[in-house]
Amino acid sequence: MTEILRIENLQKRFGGLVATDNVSLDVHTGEIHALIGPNGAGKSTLINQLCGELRQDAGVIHLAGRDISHMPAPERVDLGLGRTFQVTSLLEDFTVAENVGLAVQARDGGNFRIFDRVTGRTSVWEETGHLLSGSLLNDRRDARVADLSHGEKKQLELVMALATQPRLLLLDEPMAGLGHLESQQMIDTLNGLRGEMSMLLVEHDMEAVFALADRISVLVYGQVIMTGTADEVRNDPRVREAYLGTEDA
Amino acid sequence: MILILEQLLNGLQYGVMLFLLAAGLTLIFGIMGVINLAHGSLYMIGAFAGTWVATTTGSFWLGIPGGLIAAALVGFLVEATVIRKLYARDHLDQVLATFALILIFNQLIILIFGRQPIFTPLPEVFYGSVEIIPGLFYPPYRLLIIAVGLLVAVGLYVLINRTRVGMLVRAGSTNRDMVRALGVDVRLLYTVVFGLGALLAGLAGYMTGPILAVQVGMGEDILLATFVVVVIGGVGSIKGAFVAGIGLGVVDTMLRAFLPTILRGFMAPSDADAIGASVSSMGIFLLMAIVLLIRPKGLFAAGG
Amino acid sequence: MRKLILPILLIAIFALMPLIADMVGKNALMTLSARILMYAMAAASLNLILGYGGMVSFGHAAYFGVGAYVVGILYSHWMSEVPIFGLFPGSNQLFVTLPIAMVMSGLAALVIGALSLRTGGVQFIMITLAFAQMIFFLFVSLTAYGGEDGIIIRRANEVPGLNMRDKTTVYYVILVVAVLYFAWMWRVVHSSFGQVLKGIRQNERRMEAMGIATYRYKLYAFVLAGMGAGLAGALMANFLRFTSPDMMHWTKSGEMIIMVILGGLGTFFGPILGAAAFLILEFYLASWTEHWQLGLGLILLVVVLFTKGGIIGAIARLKGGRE
Amino acid sequence: MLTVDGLQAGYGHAQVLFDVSLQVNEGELITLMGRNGMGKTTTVRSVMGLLGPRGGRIVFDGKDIHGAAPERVARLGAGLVPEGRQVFPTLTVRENLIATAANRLNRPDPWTLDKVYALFPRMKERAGQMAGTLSGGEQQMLAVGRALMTNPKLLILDEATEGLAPVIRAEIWHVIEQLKAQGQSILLIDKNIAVLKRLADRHYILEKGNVVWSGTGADLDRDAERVHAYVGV
Amino acid sequence: EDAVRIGVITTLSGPAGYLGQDVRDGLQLAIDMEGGTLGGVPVELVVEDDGLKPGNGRQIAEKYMSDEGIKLLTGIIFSNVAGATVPDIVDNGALYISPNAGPSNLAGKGCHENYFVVSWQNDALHEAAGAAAKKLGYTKAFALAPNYQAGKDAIAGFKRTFGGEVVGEVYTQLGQTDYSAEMAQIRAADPEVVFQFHPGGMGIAFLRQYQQAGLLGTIPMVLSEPSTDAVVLNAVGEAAVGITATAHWNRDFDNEANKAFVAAWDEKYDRPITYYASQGYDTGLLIASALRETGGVDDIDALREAVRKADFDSVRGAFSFGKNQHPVHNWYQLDIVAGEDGKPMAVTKEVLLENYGDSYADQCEM
Ligand SMILES: Nc1ncnc2c1ncn2[C@@H]1O[C@H](COP(=O)(O)OP(=O)(O)OP(=O)(O)O)[C@@H](O)[C@H]1O
Ligand SMILES: Nc1ncnc2c1ncn2[C@@H]1O[C@H](COP(=O)(O)OP(=O)(O)OP(=O)(O)O)[C@@H](O)[C@H]1O
Ligand SMILES: [Mg+2]
Ligand SMILES: [Mg+2]
Repeated sequence: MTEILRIENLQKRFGGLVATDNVSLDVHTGEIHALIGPNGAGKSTLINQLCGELRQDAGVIHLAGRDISHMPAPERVDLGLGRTFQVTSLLEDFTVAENVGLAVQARDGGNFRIFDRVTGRTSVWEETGHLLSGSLLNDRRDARVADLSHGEKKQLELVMALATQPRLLLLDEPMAGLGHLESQQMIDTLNGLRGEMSMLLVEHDMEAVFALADRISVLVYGQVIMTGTADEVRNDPRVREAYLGTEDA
Repeated sequence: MILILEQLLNGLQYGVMLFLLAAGLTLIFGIMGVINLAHGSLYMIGAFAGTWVATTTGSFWLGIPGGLIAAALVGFLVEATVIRKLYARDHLDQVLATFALILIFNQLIILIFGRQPIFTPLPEVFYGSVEIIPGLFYPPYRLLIIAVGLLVAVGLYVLINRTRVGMLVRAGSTNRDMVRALGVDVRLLYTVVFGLGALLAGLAGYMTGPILAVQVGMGEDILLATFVVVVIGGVGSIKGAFVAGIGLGVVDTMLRAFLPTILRGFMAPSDADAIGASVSSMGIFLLMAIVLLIRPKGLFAAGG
Repeated sequence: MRKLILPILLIAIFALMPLIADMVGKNALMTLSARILMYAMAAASLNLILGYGGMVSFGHAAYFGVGAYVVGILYSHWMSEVPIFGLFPGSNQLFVTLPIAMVMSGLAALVIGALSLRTGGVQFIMITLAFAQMIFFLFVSLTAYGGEDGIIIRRANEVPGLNMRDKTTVYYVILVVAVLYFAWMWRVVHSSFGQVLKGIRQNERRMEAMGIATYRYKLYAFVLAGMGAGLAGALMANFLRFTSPDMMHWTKSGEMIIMVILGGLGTFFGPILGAAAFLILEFYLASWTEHWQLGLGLILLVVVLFTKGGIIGAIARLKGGRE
Repeated sequence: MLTVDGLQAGYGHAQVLFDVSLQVNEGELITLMGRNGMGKTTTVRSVMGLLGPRGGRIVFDGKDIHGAAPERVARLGAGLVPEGRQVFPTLTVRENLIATAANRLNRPDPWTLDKVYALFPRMKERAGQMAGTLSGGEQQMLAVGRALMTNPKLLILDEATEGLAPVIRAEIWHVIEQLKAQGQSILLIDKNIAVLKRLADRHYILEKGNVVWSGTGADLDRDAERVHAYVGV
Repeated sequence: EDAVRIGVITTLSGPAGYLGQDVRDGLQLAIDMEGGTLGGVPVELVVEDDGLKPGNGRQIAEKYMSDEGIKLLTGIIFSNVAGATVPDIVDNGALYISPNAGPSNLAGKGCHENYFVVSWQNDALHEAAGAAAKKLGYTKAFALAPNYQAGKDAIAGFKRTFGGEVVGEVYTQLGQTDYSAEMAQIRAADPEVVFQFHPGGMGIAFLRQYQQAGLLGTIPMVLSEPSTDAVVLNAVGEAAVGITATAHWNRDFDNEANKAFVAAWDEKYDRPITYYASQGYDTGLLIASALRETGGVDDIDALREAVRKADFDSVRGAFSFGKNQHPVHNWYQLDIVAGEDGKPMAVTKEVLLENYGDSYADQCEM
């Protein structure tokens, strides 16, 4: 079995706080790998290091066999790394379609062209239309993103990440803020993408995690305390105590 | 040796003066997050009003409340009529509006006081110079400025970092609505704080009156330098503004005082003078560029 | 089609201006509209980075001034027949000086931009200001080129086949360059690059996450803008037949920002309208009263308080469209 | 305590709320449900005075607060945990908690820093950290703590458990249950319908800016089919 | 009626606004004293503020000449505005008479038959100060000026006539506010005399700080005219007393023209009279003398000839134009003393340079 992502001994400190403490982890090609753990365990910090927004203090990151540890963020995207943000981060003045369109354009290239017409790039807009019609945002194409509700923005996050056609998708709490119905839909969407791309999924919605994940790693205080199947994780006493609790959900 | 010591003291003094000028700006720009180009106008208003009171009453000391009150009142007025409408807008709208205010205030001062620079008296007590250490004489008025500057620094530091007013102002500069939704009347608070910033500008204007020229447009001359101080120190940091003010004062003074001499050690005197002069005339900008290239957020960047 | 109305109208007005000026016997109108064209170009170049790219450069006048000085310096060496650094001959040919002015101001923008773009926000404003002031002081102390007093250019640059001593001819040369420039600008803001630039203004972090190395794009825009300002400055030097450090003083940069905001930030026609409004106000108020700055201040204040998005914003709202 | 009657609201040219009526009585826990973008947050913002209402009536604690300034509504005793946290990023955790703290209604046993720290030990650990650098869940805790520190009469939680770990979520439910037991009125928006059913007195469902359904938990079960159409459960 | 219109382009806004105001008011005073005429020809002033922007000056000139048909212009205060504006005016065939700025690039090779300067050539201001220092017997001087063209010109001009040793030459920053470092340097260098040129607010600050540093009574100072105009003295206060100044005009000049001027000014304006006002007034008298001969401005050649004669009684005494149409006149040494009200005032001491022209006239080919 090949790995799309391999992390070795990753370290990150913020002052006295060790946010990522010697983390080693891998994601298999085609797998949905969930990363769970208490708030502040270091999940987002880990994702930020993977996509290059934060620089690790030590450790190595391999993407599809290439060492990307010191690569700037945009180059990692070119190699097939995509992500969503936990706190939505979108182009607020653009419409939904323009947001997705720009993401498609970014992947498609030709971004330095100053003599073409962006509205004339039919392939870009066709693909944008295609991406949107497969989402719940279809009838909000022309709404300004600033006018979207919170949940709608979260949905747009995913569409934009998909627009860059990643090989490995880093998802930072995609379900948070979604309604019940929309969460179900998102689970279906992600399930449908299984096989097309690999995913590292950070999520607190256990229903979604257990429904989707092939394997689950548990991060506590910056350390991976276990990796296993849904059942193994669900029944691990440490995980129950540190994270799952006995919520009646 | 005495010369170096004296120049150090000069630098310190100049630094404190820079801080005094920048203090109000730190509050309004650094902490409230309002780009107020008309800050220099408030400084000018303080200087003119204070001087007017001082010359009419014949008392330097009465000029202080005169200048402070005038600047603060104008500050309140500006906040209530102009700035308040612009918090929620783009920063650049503030630039345009306060640029307009500069034009208006300059012309109003001309209409009221005429175009001539005016004379701010120095009280007799401050005449002459005192001997601080043997061989080192110093103008006592400058010592007063140092004292006032230090006082303002400490007061501001406490206000901003140790009181709820400070927290609320900082909170309001990032999310006004949320502060209001938690029950605090931000509008009143901001008016008051803006007025305080204006008052500090007026204080600086009046205090430096006997040293500098009190004239129309005096505010624009110091505006750049004070922005530089705030930015080098790290926007939003009182400590930063203070350290940057003093640092800038000392570096600038030392450059002016010794750079040509040092350069003469290894190049032709005329070249040394030319280079020394150009370096020190770009002084504060050069320093700012270097600081920002090394620390893009300034020396003491406030978090976030 | 409707989109073409405004540009055609604008070109027609500017093209007819010499005739109109002549008809009503107000030749100064031609001077005024020439200045509007040149400032509009400078403001539009600033708008590219400020309005579309979100980079608040407070040193834009530096490139304007560098462009002007290129014309002035080339002219003075052409006059004295002393090559620059003993190597390059001077010139008084417009087709030589304009490209060189653009290249030099572009180079200045490249260096300053490369350093400044490492910062952001307020720090960016101040560091661009700092570099521009350094350039200002540099030219102030350039005794060889008149220092503070500047360079007097006795004659506008030559264009083969045209009589550049004739003011109307100079005016039309400026108009043609301006139209070409704005046509080009139109392409830029509607191009793929323009779209990326607008994206960067809104959310740089997101753009990086989409694989866009924003620094390079910002620098590219910064250089393009610097070249545009340099072009405008070079024209200005030809038009005024004079250049001085005053052209790159920080207050000039401030004026350009004011023009952009006044017209409408990040809109294509904003800088043109903003430059026009500012210069026309200045021109007429000043001839009306010596306290014209009071009037100008009040008008600007009213505009910013009661319209959103400058003149363009006000027009849009008058038309009842969505803002 | 809170009566909203025929509320209409919107942003710019777009109307979002058409007819929203609801009531929260003293000591009640009320929920607002609906899919994304149906107007839940808009309702809350209108109540808080953060959005000028266009029609209808809002009465809080016997006073008409239609169009009142947010600080007035808050002073009357409404405490908000807003959607998307909105902590003050440039203040430390501790400063976030105390900056707006108050006990305007003179509650006998007010929330204090210590109590909030006891509820969220994480906050105590992070007391000196700038809130902007907190993890998402930590920010959420902070937003809840901050609202509690204003000791409100009516606590409004807009997706307050978003992004919280299951243990913490459970803890918050526990606290809410306790608050309710103490007579605190609460208006709740959340997607954990199962929990809501257990805790809440009554529910309202919003669909495209209209209240299309309301009733008790038992009603919810009875009307399962319709409810499913609206919220997918 | 058909009054002759004179276009005045001047600086009225900003810190230097008082310069333009005084030039304009001096000129207007000359007209008023002749009952609305100059040389018997009715005249009307058209005044506009250039805001100290060269481009604006140019624009105003254009408007005056082409739209209003004005053939006689004056008023510019600053050299950089003059640089942008004057060439255009003279190329257009109009006459420009400078009441203040006299930049070198227009005095030498750049001279023009339509360009006259009533005030002085810039360098002469400082050459007078050098001459004064020399005359007072000083041999060791310390010179300071801002680091820009005018500042360098000032020190160069001073040195040209001073002849002694300059033990320190310091270039301050344009717009500098604090001079304590320079004060310490001066004290350390211990010169016999200090020369400094800091226009406007910088100069006011320098003088006040010079006093506060305790240098005022210790090391004498010799200044050129712009540093000691009546407005500056007023703003500086007692810190100016004891300074040696140099000038081409002073309020106390004992000639008929000047007495009439001073009396009229004091009656009309409630503010100190400056040498800028005298230059504006002299410009008025010069124009009057020319108009008296030509009766109008229609024949520019005749007008130019008439102006060149400079057939008028200048408030500064003897006045004529040199080869480059810049003044040839006397320079004086003034002492700053405390007046009756304690305020400083300038008292004329003696002639320093007699019938002094400027060093660029020879380069002018006309
Ligand atoms: N600032 C805004 N400007 C314009 N329209 C807005 C704005 N905020 C929300 N809307 C629109 O109003 C509608 C209702 O939004 P609201 O935020 O109230 O929904 P919600 O029910 O809270 O959804 P969610 O569960 O996603 O938070 C949505 O269609 C949204 O697009
Ligand atoms: N810039 C920073 N400076 C200091 N501490 C930081 C910084 N960024 C994150 N932290 C701390 O590092 C820890 C890990 O944060 P991270 O955002 O990775 O958590 P997380 O696992 O994603 O949590 P959540 O599930 O709540 O989103 C937190 O305790 C946070 O407060
Ligand atoms: Mg996280
Ligand atoms: Mg919502």
